[in-house]
Amino acid sequence: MIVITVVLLGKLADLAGAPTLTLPAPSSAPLDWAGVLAALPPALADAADDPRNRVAANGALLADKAELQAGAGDEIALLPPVSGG
Amino acid sequence: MIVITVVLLGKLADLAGAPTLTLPAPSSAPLDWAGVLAALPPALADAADDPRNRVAANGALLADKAELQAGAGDEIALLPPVSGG
Amino acid sequence: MRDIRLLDQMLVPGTLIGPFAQANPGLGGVCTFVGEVRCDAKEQGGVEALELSHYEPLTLPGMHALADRAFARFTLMGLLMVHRVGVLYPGEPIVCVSAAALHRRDAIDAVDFCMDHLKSAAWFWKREKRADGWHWIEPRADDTRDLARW
Amino acid sequence: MRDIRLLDQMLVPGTLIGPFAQANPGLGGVCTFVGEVRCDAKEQGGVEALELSHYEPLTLPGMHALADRAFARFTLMGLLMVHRVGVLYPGEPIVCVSAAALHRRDAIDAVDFCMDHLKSAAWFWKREKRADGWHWIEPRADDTRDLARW
Repeated sequence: MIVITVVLLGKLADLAGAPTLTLPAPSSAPLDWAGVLAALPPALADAADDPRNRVAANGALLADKAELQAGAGDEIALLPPVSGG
Repeated sequence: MIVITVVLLGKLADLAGAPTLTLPAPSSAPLDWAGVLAALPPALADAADDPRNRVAANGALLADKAELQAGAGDEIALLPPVSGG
Repeated sequence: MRDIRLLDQMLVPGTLIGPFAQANPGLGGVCTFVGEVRCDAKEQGGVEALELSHYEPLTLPGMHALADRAFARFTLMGLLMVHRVGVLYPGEPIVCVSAAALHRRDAIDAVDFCMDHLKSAAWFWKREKRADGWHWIEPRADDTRDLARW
Repeated sequence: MRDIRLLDQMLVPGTLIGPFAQANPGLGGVCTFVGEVRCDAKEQGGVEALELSHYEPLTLPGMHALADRAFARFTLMGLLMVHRVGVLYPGEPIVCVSAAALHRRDAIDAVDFCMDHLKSAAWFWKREKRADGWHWIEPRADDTRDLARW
């Protein structure tokens, strides 16, 4: 696989118009959080940058978005705060 | 009716060998708590005198057994503490 | 919807809970507690049967008074409180309390409150049949502790 | 007996609760909470539908981790935790949590604990359809208050 899959949850999926996006995997260094934001459409990148959002890489929550190092075949999930009820 | 009905609950019914007893209604002054105890078989009177027991007259709990004034047709219930569980 | 009952036949929670939820349209949550007769560990002498006696003029009014307190204290749409009397066997349901409310906290707290108070509000005398015969069950310290929570 | 599930079809509590109680022989009590989709007051714009989305790799493991905590904290015989996903309509059950235990307090507290923590332990995103379209539901202050109880 030469892509990174970005899974969008909640209102981020609405903004993107789709539940997933694919980004081309970088050929050299892995993609970090700034790199993901830069690769997203501007309106979606703005919303994704909300500090309340969490990020998971391959199903595991990251304690800090700065840890993100994504390569080909990885799945990144962008998780807005969960809803009250 | 010329009797007072005594309803026995819990272990008092066991001791009495029956769920109810009848006492002759006094012809003069109404029966008070001491009068009821005196009219019961001794072993049952001993058990009934446990201060944890409550007394109801005609379905109403008495705050104090000293209030008891029973006459012909009245129903007195002797209520041991209710069970845990 | 208020349904407060003493039952001298088998208590089947499924036949009570579904209709109760149906009878409270618009509810947000229903909490239900069902208590069953336990068969205690063999070492303690297994319970073969449990008999509950009640005093009609006090027991049911006591349950109604408890229901009044629950309705006054919590924001409830409905309350079901059904208690068995008579002889029961291990595994049989003995009590079912269900509360329907717009909000979860009211439903859960009302059931908790009713269960903690049921034994002191309603007069039941219980005896257990073990291998060596029938034994009256005495009041427990736990019950007082549960009441001190409210 | 442990039964933790996400369900994308109609949740029928009666079909879950009976078998769950049966699967825990010797229990003393079962507490069950069923939450339903509320139809809010007309003035607020009635809810026509609710959609729950989840993220498979996090949501179910979150429910299992919560079940682990409940088993560690309370003395339980069984725990059932079933949550709907997908589109639901007002009056439909959205969550069913049931705990079986030897003692009443464990069963009631475990259900209360699971319900308070479910929203933070399992990841669900909800949106409501009202007359003017779909609206995402934001986190609420109440949820934090409920968690502070434990």
